Amino acid sequence: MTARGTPSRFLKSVLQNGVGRYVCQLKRISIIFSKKGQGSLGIRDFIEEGVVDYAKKNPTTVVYVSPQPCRIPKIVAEYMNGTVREEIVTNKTSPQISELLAKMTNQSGLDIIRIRKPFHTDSPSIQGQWHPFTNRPPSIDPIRPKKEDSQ
Amino acid sequence: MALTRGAGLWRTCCRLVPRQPLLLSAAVRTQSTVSGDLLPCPVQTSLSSPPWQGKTVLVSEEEERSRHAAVVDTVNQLIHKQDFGRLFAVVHFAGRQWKVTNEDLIQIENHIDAECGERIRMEKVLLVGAEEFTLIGRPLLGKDLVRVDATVIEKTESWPKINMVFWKRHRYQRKKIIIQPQTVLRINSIELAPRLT
Amino acid sequence: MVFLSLSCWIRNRGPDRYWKVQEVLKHARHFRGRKNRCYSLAVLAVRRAFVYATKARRFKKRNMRTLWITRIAAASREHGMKYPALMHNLTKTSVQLNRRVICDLAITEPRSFLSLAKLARARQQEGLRAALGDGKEPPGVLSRVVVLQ
Amino acid sequence: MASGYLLNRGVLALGIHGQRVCRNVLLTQVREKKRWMKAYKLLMAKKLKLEGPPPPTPRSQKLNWNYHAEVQAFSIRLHENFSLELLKTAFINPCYLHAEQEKRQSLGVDSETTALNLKDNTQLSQKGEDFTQSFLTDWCRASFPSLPSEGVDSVVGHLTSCAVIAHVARNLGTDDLTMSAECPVPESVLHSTFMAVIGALQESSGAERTGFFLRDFLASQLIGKDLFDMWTVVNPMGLLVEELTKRNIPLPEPRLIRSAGASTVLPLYFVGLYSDKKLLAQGPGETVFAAEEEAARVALRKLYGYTENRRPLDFSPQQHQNPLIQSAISN
Repeated sequence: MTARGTPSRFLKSVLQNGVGRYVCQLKRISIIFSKKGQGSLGIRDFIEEGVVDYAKKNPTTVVYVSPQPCRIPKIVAEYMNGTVREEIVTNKTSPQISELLAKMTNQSGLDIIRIRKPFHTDSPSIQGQWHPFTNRPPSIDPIRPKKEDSQ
Repeated sequence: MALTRGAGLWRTCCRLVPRQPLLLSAAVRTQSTVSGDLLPCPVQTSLSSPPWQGKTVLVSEEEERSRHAAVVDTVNQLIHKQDFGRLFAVVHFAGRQWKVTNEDLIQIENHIDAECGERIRMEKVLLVGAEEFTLIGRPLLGKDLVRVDATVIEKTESWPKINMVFWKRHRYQRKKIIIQPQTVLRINSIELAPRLT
Repeated sequence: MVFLSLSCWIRNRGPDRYWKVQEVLKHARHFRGRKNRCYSLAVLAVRRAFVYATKARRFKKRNMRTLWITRIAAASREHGMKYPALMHNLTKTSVQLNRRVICDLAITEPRSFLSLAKLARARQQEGLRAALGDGKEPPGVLSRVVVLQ
Repeated sequence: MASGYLLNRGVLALGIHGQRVCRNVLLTQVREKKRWMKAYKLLMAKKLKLEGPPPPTPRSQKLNWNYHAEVQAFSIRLHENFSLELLKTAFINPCYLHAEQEKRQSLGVDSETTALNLKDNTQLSQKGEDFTQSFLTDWCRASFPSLPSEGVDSVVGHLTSCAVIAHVARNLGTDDLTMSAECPVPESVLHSTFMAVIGALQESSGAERTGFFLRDFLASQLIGKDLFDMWTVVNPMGLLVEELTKRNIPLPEPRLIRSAGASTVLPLYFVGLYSDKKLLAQGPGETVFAAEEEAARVALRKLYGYTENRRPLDFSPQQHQNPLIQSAISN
């Protein structure tokens, strides 16, 4: 997508995360799959072996497993700032799904769009922002080019 | 280079000749022959004084050293008393240089192997500055002098960038969607020497 | 596609083309004129836009670098130095700050930039000052320099 | 033969068409979308535009909801060990209890058999409120020693205002867990719930951990906030004169230091405040009076030590006890 055609945002964090302490942003994950469906084969394997130790590894997220008669198995992730993201996991193998879960846990719920600047500061200037008078000798009269002799 | 300048000068002088013969001859005489007679008003030409005359003030060696020592120990006192305000640092990380202060965010173009929530230390510090002083590393500042701490907040991926190549009239068109891994770091603290554990 | 008989294949009208068209048109909604509505025009325009975006990613790096260089030149001009002299002397003093950071310093931290400029100026004058020595003539050499009144 | 010819003609045509449009776009072999899908989607979009979004329903009424697990995860997520019963009582609001009682009366359920033995969180939130107030004032006074009392009160007032507390609570995930009558939980209810959570934390893990919790989540909202956004000072020059007389420094005299574009549409004046020939502060402004007022504000910020390049607040992790928190908790 072209940069102009897509929305964009600035780099920011939810509630100054990481300043005081780091809070994992993923609240809960619900895995929706079908017992008999052929597409949910991978997710069923993952549930047999992977889900329990995933839940043990990060106790901060609540994991719901809900078998439903659905044709497309998906993972619904809810984040602290309220965003809900769905990932379709049809025909994905168990390691792929655990990778996807790890990626979702490390994300922070802010939307994945173009970020304008790769840095963000709340106090950009410490010695005072430059203005036309910083490097000029103190004088009342308006700005004029420096005389030659003072060059 | 001097020759060409001299020649250029000579040509300008020639053009001057018809109008001010007296001026030219006066200039030539003073340059070539050193005669004792004093001229009424000395002509200030570009060659009359060496070009570096005004600019470089000749400072003796010891005086410069003493000035340098004065500056160094004032900065040392400042650091020892820790009475500087907010610090900013220039850090070389993940192939780029970042100007960072406390509590600000950086986004790196790849996944680093630290887990989310871990504190890492950035070692390549090029420059540290406060309101009164700046320490410039040549090229890096010592590890015992500065300590910059950061926490990994987020390891996401970039927005899907589309990379399309198209050749007219060749039926050649390639479309690739690139999603780069990204890490977001929060700079926690920048500390200077004495309090470093 | 599996067809047991020709009649099925004749009656088949193929997949719903709406989605393929929308996929392209959603990239073209902000274009001007019929390019944002008609599919055949939009396909060309969207392809063109993607090619421009790909090329622009490489140009952006160059444009930003020229922007930084012009800003550093303006800032160093204020301190009486030229950009090539400043950068050359900074590299000679092994200060490996890149142009982006120096430009940020010039804007947000004027005093740090002043110290960098002074460092470069000192490095530049070093050779000259060594040559001048303390301004007095070496022993045994008598030279007449006309000191104008 | 004819059909064969027709077949390969069709395939050939399809092939070319496919090739020209998108040579290698990965066609995920999804069985094609049904034809009614387009009409259905357009209809739903129009309905959404006409009637607006559906009314928000609380998360507890949606699918996949286990209250105990959620509360447990909440306490682990914030790296604190709450006592779960206390925390659960902290989330129950009086308005929820009333609504529940009315619902039971309307359903005709007699209250003896199903006694609603739930305690609401007014007492906890009161406790949390007092502790937050006292802790933040002490912490603010400890981190900004030269700030006067009205400044400290305005900063603390800003931090404990409904908007900031609601923002923090919403981003910490308490709005799903709170039990309240209306669905989009109103700010006041969020405020009291957050205070109740702090009260619960204070009871379960002591004042010191709560101090760290408040510092990390509330005090971090001060980053990038200017003093005079929170403390509206009408007459900065008068306040400055007061402060200087208190510190018996000679009174400031404004002087016009710089001016640019005086006769143009965007004039710019720099006014400097000098007290016995020493420049206190300088400030820009469109008119001379605006510049003077700005210079007074800059001088006040310098006096109170709340400038932008002040020493950053100390958010070091809890291992090594920093004196700030100790002093705040002890008194």
